[in-house]
Amino acid sequence: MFGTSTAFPLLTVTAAVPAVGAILTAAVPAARRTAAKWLALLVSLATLVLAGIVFARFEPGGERYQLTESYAWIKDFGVRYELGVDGIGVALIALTALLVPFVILAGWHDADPLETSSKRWRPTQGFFALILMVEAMVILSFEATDVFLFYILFEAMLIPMYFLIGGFGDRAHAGSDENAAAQRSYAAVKFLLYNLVGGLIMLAAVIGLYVVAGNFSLTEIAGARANGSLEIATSTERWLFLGFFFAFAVKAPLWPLHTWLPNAMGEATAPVAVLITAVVDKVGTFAMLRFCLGLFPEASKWATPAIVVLALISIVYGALVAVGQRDIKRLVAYASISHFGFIILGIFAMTSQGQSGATLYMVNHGISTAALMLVAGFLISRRGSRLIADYGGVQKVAPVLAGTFLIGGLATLSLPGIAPFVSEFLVLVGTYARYPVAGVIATTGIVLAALYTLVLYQRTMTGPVKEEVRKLPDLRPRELAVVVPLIAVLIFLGVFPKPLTDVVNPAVRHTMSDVQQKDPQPEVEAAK
Amino acid sequence: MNPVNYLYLSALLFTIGAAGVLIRRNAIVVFMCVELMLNACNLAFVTFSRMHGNLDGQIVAFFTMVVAAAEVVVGLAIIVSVFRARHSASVDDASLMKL
Amino acid sequence: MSAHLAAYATSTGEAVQFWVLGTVAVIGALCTILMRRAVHSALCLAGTMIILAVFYLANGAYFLGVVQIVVYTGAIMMLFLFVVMLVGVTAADSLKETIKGQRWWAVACGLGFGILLSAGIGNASLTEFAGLGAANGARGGNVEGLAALIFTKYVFAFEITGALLITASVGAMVLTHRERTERARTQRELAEQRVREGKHVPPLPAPGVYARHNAVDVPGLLPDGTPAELTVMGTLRKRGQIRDVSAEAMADLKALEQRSEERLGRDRDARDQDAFGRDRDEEEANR
Amino acid sequence: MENLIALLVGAPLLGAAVLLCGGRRLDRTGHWIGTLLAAVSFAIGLALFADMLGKGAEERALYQRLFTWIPVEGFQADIAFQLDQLSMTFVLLISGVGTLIHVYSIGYMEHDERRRRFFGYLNLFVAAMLLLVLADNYLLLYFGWEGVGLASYLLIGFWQHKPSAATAAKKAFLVNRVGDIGLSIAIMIMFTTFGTFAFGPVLEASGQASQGTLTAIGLMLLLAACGKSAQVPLQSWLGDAMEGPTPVSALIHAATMVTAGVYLIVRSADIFNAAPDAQLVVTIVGAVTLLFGAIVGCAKDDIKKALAGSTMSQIGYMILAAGLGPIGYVFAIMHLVTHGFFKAGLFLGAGSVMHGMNDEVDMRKYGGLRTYMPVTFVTFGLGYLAIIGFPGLSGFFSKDKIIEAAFAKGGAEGWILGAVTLLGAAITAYYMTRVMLMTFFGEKRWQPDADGNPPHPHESPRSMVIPMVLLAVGSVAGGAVFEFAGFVEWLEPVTGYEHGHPPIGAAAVTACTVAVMVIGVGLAYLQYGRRPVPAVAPRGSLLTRAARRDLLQDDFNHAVFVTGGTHLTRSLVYVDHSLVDGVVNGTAASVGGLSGRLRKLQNGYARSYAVSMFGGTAVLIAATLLMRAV
Repeated sequence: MFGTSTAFPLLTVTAAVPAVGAILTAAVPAARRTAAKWLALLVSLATLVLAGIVFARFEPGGERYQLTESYAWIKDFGVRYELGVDGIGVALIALTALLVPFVILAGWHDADPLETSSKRWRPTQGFFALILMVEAMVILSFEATDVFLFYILFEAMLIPMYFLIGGFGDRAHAGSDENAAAQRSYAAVKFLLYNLVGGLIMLAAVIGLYVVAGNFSLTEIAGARANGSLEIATSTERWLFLGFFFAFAVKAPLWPLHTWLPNAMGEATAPVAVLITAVVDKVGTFAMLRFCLGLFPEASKWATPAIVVLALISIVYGALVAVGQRDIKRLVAYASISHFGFIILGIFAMTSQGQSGATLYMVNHGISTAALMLVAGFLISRRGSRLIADYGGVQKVAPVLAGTFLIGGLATLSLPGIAPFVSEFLVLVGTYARYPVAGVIATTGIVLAALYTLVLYQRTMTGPVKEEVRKLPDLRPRELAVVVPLIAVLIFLGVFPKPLTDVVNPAVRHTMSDVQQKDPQPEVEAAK
Repeated sequence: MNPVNYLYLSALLFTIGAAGVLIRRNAIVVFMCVELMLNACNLAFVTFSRMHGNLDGQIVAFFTMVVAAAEVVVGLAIIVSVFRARHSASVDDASLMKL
Repeated sequence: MSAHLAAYATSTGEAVQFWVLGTVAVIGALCTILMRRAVHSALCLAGTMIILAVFYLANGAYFLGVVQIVVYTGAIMMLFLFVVMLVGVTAADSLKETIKGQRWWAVACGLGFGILLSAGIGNASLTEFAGLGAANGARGGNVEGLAALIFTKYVFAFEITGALLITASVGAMVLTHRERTERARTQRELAEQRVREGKHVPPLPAPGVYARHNAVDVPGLLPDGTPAELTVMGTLRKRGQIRDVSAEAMADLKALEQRSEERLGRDRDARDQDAFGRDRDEEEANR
Repeated sequence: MENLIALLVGAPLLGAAVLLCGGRRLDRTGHWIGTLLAAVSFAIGLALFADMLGKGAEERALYQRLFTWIPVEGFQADIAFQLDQLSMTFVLLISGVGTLIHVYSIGYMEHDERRRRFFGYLNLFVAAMLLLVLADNYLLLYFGWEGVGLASYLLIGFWQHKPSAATAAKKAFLVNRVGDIGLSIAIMIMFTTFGTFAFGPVLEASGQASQGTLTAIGLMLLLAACGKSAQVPLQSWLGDAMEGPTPVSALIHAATMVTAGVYLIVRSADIFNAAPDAQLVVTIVGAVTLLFGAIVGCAKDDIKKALAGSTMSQIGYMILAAGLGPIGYVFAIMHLVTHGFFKAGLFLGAGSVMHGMNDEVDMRKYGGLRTYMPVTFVTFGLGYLAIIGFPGLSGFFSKDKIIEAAFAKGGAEGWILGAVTLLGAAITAYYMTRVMLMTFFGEKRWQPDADGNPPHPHESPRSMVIPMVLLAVGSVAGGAVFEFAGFVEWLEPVTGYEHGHPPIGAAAVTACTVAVMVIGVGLAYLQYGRRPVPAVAPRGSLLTRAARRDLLQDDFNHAVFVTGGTHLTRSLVYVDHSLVDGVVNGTAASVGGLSGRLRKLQNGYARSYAVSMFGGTAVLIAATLLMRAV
């Protein structure tokens, strides 16, 4: 099915544009800092346009993987450069391409060299080049249908992320500069090690898969497994599944593999934190859907109970720990952990509601976290502190900032009418349909979410105005340009998610058939 | 008498040489021990050539000698220049591989 | 002993010879690694090599036997002796082990290695025993036989070894040759300098004149009985080859062992070491 | 005609969007826009009402389907509206009272620089509330449900600079969320049971589902209702919610939002009818809350909190009625509407009093105000008579019917419930009289406010007075109108109705009602009318002190949930840092130490390396020999 390639390699181009843009941006001379910024912004916008074309060219009714490309890469090992998108991939590519321009815009001044630094130093170029590089790799990993190719990207995107976290820390740091640098490098190394360990185990599994399957093509292996021409021993399948799942569970932090995320998000600048949690981590959950379920349906079903439990722990635990945080960004990080719990729960509930919900959740969580985190970043950059206790009464001096922050928070607690509600409710319903107890436990998450969000809002925005915040300016036009579109998208998707669901539903149907699962039927057939 | 004894002798000499290399600090003596080991090997070669009744073993021994000669020449020259540089011909002294 | 005999069988004579000379060879080897002074080691090694030469002959490798004597004992060992003279007795000759546990490890490994090697030889099935008669006889003699092989089968290897030898000798020259940076000062200039500096205006005292010896490496003694370094020629002094007043040598030794101690961080032993060195120093002085 | 339904929601929603996004340039005109759009919504409501009256009872329900909200495999949620008589009633109540309160707020919030935003929030609330009552499926209802929760959060915390207000807002939202768990779980059960959650199919099919399932759904819906309607055990937020501006208290926390729970139960009538156990729990909750609120209302000196207690108790009546099944649904709604009138009126009156008394809320610092603000006095008085069920006024009809229905439940339950409702009526009369006397009668106990300037009470501006008057009219006439215009027949097609026969006869019940009312008034008069009211609250009996503290409910919550939760989160943060993270860091540290020790072997001596080489060779030989041997 992969012999033919489309005339125009749209997917490759979509990924290549940011990659080339990254190189160009990096090449901009030191003096022309602003030029580099604009170049990066334009490139990301061009990528957005391309992603839009992909979204438009994708026919929901059509074949499972579309816009496919396939070229031989390493013949001896049957490694192919094989691209193709299903609905889930399309949605996530759209998400990535949508967020990166805002990330760049929000990080406009984050990488300006300090006065003390030398003239030859060019952090700005590097910063934006790295962001674009991450975008390219993430998009390509959403497109790759060759396990080996995916693995390469899965690992490669750690490198730019490592430099983004370790090299461009949050300037609003409690401790001294040395202290900040130390914590930053700690966070970066922690991020790298965690993900490398996961990747290593995945590599073993990839090789194992090659040994048993003889090639790396997702579609061929899945097809062969479906029509029974490829039998994998149960124990082997389970080991391979665990190998893959471990890596993905680290990337999309699942309790107890989550502790790298708070450090990384706390130390990185807000835009980079958004990049981590909203874009890069999605690769993990995406891969669970596409590879774990697609390649090892039996093992997935076998592991489901354990994973559901872990996901539930993530949901409740993450939310509770978030309540206890003193640092705004760490709070958002733990909230994300809780949300990833929901995503994983939805994936492994193995109902079409749950999986559609999980996919929507990936997109919505990306946008809502971006909104909340970026506004928080603006706030932090004004006051120069990440501690919640240092704020108070901001709503009085900067009402627009406070309002947008509140909307971001309401999105995080998944209020109806804002996108995350749709996905969260779908996940809950889908889970309840198969595991009622798990569904009920997960529902408590909505109260905890309200708790940490409102506590955060109350402590920072309301109450008497603190002396330090009395002078804070309200959102500037650039920042409005970042926040308003995100909020608009959130509300639109909250009321009319159809464009997204249309794309996602067929893919979910395919996944459900992969794992040979049927939705549980209602006990009473009500008149529709 | 079984000529295998020659082999045992060569093994013994070889071991002694090796032990010397490990024990002595003076580069020259170390070098001598190396020569001793080479000679032990030569003895083995010669014995084997006698056992198998062909001369190739002796040829190898011959080449060994030549190479040993070359090696000694260069090695001693190195020792001399090292000594000139550090006023000592101690192996420990000359080798600080540690950081 | 006769070549014919060696060619095909091992006579009792050879047995006797083996046992006697073999013992001597082993003793020589042991002495080589145990003698404190390099010169003695070299001599013991030479002895061992001569014995090996005899064994070659006994094994019917006449050419190699001769070559062994000529090249090894004649050339290589002499080269060693020259270098020993050049470098001289250095502190390195102390048999004191400085690396912790090195000696024990060495002995252990040596024993294990030897035993294993012997075991290997033992269980190797070395039953057939052709003898060299045919091989040597084929071209009418051992030398002819070797020649035939060298210049036909191994000719390339031979040529390459030649190249290797050339390179080695050139390399040796390059390594040892020292470029003279400044012009050697004439005797006149030296004299003028002495006068200018105002010390040792008269010529240096001769060695050992007022002492019991008159060898060049024995310093003359000052009235108070302390040795006068000045009386020994500079080269020897530099080498530390002042025989019984080997203060410099001891100093070197201490310095060296001090360095080693620091590297191993075992200062306490180092202190004992100093003490040891010092009192041996005194013995020699008294003797 | 049905295409107008969307406009009902759309108009105030538009207003909210315009006002909140409009920015400062709308500060001048904002409140007019808001009021206008609320009025538009009311006008459309009236139009639809007229149209509906024109039709026969059966085809009165209107449906409008806008678009599919969440289309997912097997899960279809539509943005679709259903306007039947029940919804119609609410639409008129919400948009009508809402509009009045918009008008009132124009005057009340005159001096607040964030008035535009206030009206934006009010519009948002009206829109969400209308969405709640117009939704044709539970998920959309949930949308509105959370929407009103948000609006109430924003409005309670409108004066965010006051920490108390911010805290109260947060508390309200959180407690409501606890209730929302119930609603969402109920929806999940419906989905897994019926495969849908649209009103029509679910309610039709509800008969076929198993008893347990229906009871579960019912209890979950009840939990939701408890959260939103401040019923025990989730009532604790309502008192604090009085931190919000008084119009908010009147609209949201008296007239409309807090009655959403009643709407939910009545809307799900079929489910409850099929689940008697759930119904029983509903009545119990209602009865408990009824007394709880009444007792709290007796002890509060803060006029708004006293009214809040009363609200709680009145909603208890409604819930109880709703729990009685077909004999009670109609009267629950009826009481809901009349209560909407008079309680809103009472709150507006209270607001007007506070307006005149520099925002003083302590009734012990009022007194003798009837001469200073006559209109407020009259309207408040009418509201007061209505709520205590003075014969002829609206409260009388609705409450009396509920008491009858309670008795009509039959059996021991009937007697108990009836007694409770009667007792509640007595207490209601008592505490409302207390409020009346302490506020408008007796000698002046005024005190200067914090800035030291003494209050000089005056009648409020016209924009505030008119709504009060209109509401007073409603609270006077409402009951009678419903009684004689056939409210029962109006709602019957939706909720179903069967006449309940109290064992002691309707007339007797009515007599008892009036009697207990008189007793309550009398007691209050003896206590507060005859003797002067102390300006400082006396220590009071144990019950009084408990009641002042909401019967220790908050203390319980604080002790259990707040303190416990704080400790839980603290310990979890610790665990996360030292245990989960500690394991990882520990591993890293141990690896580092091991490598450090191995590093010692590299001492830099060629000879020691040679030893290891030699040993290695020996080992190799040994290995080969072994292989040979094997």
